[in-house]
Amino acid sequence: MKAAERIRRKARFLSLSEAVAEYVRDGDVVAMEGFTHLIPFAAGHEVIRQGKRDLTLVRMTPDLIYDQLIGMGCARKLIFSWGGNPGVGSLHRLRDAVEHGWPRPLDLEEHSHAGMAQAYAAGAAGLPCAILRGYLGTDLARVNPNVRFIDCPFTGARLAAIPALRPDVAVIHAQRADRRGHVLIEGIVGVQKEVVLAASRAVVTVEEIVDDLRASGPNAVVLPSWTVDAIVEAPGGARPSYAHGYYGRDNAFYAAWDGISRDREAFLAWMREHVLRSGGGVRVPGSA
Amino acid sequence: MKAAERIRRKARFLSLSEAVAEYVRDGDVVAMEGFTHLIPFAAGHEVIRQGKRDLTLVRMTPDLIYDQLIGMGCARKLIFSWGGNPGVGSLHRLRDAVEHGWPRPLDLEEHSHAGMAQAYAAGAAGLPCAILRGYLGTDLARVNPNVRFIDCPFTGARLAAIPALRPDVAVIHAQRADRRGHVLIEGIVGVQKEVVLAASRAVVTVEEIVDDLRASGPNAVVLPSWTVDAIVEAPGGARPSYAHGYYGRDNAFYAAWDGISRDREAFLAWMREHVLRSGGGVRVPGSA
Amino acid sequence: MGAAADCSPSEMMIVAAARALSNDDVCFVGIGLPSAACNLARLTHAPDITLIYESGTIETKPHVLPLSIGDPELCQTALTTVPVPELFAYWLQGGRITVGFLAAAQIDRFGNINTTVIGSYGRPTVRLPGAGGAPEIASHCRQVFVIVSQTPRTFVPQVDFITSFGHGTGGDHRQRLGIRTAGPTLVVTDLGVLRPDPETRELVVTSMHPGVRREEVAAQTGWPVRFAPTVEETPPPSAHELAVLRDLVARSAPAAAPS
Amino acid sequence: MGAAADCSPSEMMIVAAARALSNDDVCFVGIGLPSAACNLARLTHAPDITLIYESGTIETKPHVLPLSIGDPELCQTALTTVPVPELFAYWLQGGRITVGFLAAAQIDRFGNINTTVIGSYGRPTVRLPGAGGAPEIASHCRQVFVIVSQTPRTFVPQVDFITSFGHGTGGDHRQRLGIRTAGPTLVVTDLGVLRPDPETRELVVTSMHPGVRREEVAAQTGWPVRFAPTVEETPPPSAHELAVLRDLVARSAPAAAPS
Repeated sequence: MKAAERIRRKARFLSLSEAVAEYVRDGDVVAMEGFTHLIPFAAGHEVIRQGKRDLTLVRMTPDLIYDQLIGMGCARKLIFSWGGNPGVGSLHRLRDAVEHGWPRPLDLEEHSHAGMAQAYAAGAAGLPCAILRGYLGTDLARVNPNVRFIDCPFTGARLAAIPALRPDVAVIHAQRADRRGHVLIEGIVGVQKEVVLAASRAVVTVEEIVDDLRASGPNAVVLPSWTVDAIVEAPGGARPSYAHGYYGRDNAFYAAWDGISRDREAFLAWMREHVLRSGGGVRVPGSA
Repeated sequence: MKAAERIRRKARFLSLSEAVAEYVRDGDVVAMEGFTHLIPFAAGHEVIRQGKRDLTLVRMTPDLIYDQLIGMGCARKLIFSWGGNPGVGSLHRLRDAVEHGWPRPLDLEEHSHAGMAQAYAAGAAGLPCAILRGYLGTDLARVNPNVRFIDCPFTGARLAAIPALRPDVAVIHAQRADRRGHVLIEGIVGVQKEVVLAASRAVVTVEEIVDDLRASGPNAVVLPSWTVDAIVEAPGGARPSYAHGYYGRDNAFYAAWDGISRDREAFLAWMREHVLRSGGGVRVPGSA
Repeated sequence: MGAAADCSPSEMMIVAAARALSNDDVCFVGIGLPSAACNLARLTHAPDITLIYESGTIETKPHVLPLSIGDPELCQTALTTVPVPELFAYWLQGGRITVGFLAAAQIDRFGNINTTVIGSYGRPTVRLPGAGGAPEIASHCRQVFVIVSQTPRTFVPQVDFITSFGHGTGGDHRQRLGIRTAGPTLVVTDLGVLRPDPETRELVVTSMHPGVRREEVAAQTGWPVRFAPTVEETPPPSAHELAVLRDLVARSAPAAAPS
Repeated sequence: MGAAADCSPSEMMIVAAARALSNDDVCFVGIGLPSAACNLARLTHAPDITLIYESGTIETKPHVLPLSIGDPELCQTALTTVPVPELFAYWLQGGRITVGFLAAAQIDRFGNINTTVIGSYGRPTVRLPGAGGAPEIASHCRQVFVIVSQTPRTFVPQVDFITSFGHGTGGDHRQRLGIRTAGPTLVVTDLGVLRPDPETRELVVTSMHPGVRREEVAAQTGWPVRFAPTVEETPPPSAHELAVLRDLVARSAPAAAPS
């Protein structure tokens, strides 16, 4: 991860394909965030269609979108803290990559939610590391060299330290942006503000671009235009996750994904049908 | 500062005199916060009327309320980061205590805003210390033994460390509470959430107690009932500072305070007239 | 409230777990069985219990069981929703939670929990979802309750991977690591209830559900499990408890309902 | 826009400071003279400049000059208002600010600023307000502008107390401390403009306001001040600049208006 150049011009309004082509690059450390809510599926699918490769994917909860990216061979490494299908079970493409190296081996860097959330916050805060009271007694600290321990200079208490997360590019989905490029996020806001402020580049897809942001109150979660590189209007861009105030979570699809994703061929067929169709010239795993 | 017992029962609804009598004790480390906005003047005046003594006062911006507490001899120490009359000039009672020890000497522990804000956040987060990139090259680090430096275990970068702030009691003013004791704060929210969560005890005065909190949106700043010990209905309790949505800041009084507070006798006369009158049996400095 | 006619072992487990919660608890809720137990408690004897999910939803009162940790229902019915870094820093690490309620893929005789891998970390036979909020839930909540079906696969002498530290190798291991909280004080299964021995911290059977025999419990435990001097019989679910639980499950999304 | 008839030295100072700001700047605004200069820039040549005050108000557009750093006007006209710890962590320390605009009680030949004490720290002759946000504004903003009236009392060879680190003892002192930002690059006074020498980082007079003589500048500086090879004359305020500034001051609370 390069050190972020933190001061940006005002956001540009681009199409999804333009934004992904320009700001998501092979080999990048990419963080597509959204804690159950506002998961940027549309943007993730465009990354797959454009056949991005060798990505280091960062996300607290990989969810279906990273299962799909991993299954399509876009990723070489995953930095995460919980890799399941929430309430349903496993992410089968993630498991297949880890257990059998299909379609390619996947390196893992594994944290707890607390550690990863503070690592994003440290990235946003321009700190080289985060400290927390955590990881004590766990094997996570044993297998992850990026979990170290320091002593409090006042009390001597043992504190875990994690390197700040500074992705090359952050991708999030938000409710709306105004025409000046200011972005509003509300509901479960997760780590979206942190990841955008921590990253070198930031792409935000939104449900709609409006004249009036309609922020709820003076303390609403707003990302100013000058913290974002590209804004893309992508209605429904968080489906099958959800957008508070716009549409609900498609829990039935999350349950159905368990069946779709268990089998490699069934998975590839689904991806061809529902993701690749609209784009062309994509390398499909095993088709080489 | 004692380690905070962080888990509380639901808040009690008390009168101002009851709340101050029960929760603010001689010798306490007391933090009355509110960053220009929502400064708890009514509660501070009750602390003066009850003649609390030997307090360690903690506040980023002491403002007029601490000038009054210091001038009335309630404090033995001040932990702060900016001690002026905003936009007007000096806090003359603070200066008189520091420069001439009147009415009693005042120890100072002095930080930057950044350091103090992170120290409150560390207190709220149950960390023994806060880290920041700060204080480099300043004499603050030379005169304050509570500013130390550590090295990042990953990059070797030099980071300032400050002990977490864990006051014995936090006192804040908020817009309103509902009848279950949940508290809403909006506008300039400062460090109010942090100080309440960092302190062992918390007293909140509010403009009004209502059936419906009328929180603006899902991410409004709300302190649940079980994070607060006492709630006091004190309309206008932030005057001459202000309450967003209720009344404005009395800038003319802030300007007038410069004249009132320059002279010891004029100050005492004003305090007798406007603060002590309603209460009795208070030790007035120099009257012993 | 008379005893219910018949109930499934899973229902008995959820009811027994719900009963362990009180009205004053501030509970950090894991998804699945813990969520079912916590909401059952809220809908029966603990109407004012405070439920917090790791998505940042504080004092939430979902009408249906959420499928995920961040379903819309959780935010829409919450007192407030905070950013995830704040939730873990101010609310969990800050020490404001009385009970952390966890599930487990593996749990060992000292209450250590594994949700990371079966087999070796480098070449796992089964890759599990991983830690999520559990490691810090286990160390920062005043006490931890675990709800998990009891089989030799889940109740192992020693977990393959310590995702969440329980009592380590027993005794005062937590204190020796500087952890000030009580850790796992209650494990509720479909067969009964286990609690740590006050001295050794080994999980000991303190209660068995109606109709469950010691041989059964022993056979379903991966170590020679000990029984408390007096093992109680768990009172069966009342008709009311069972009715409320079945309503809750029925109105929840099928995928969200505990099997 | 013709030159204005006559203006006060203070007005000239504010106008000259305002001109140094651009439309693309994200500016961390100190109260008093910096606030007047930043808002004048916003109301003249830099309508889209982003102004941030340490009270957490981001992209604020006050109609009147605030008396305090947290006047209601600042929050009411802001894009959003964030908690103070977030402001200092994510927005200032996070490196998102192009210009930090500060005032000073004392400034020395290397741009170090004192707002803490006159005299010794232990027994000060004058106790000043202290640091506020200045130390980290001085180290985290891409560059720092200072606006201060020039007298021998304010322009001293060495400050009594380094509240905010400028160029230390000169040269590469900032880099040696691991500070990556430029520090004070511009000091605007009621007499002229000073900038650090590219090598030594000593403040050097690069411009004088109309009618100001070198002897005057030298007399008002507490060290033998150097002048750049070519010292320009500051263009006088335009009629428009002066009109906007006087309107702004007139409609602001008297106490908030710079004298």
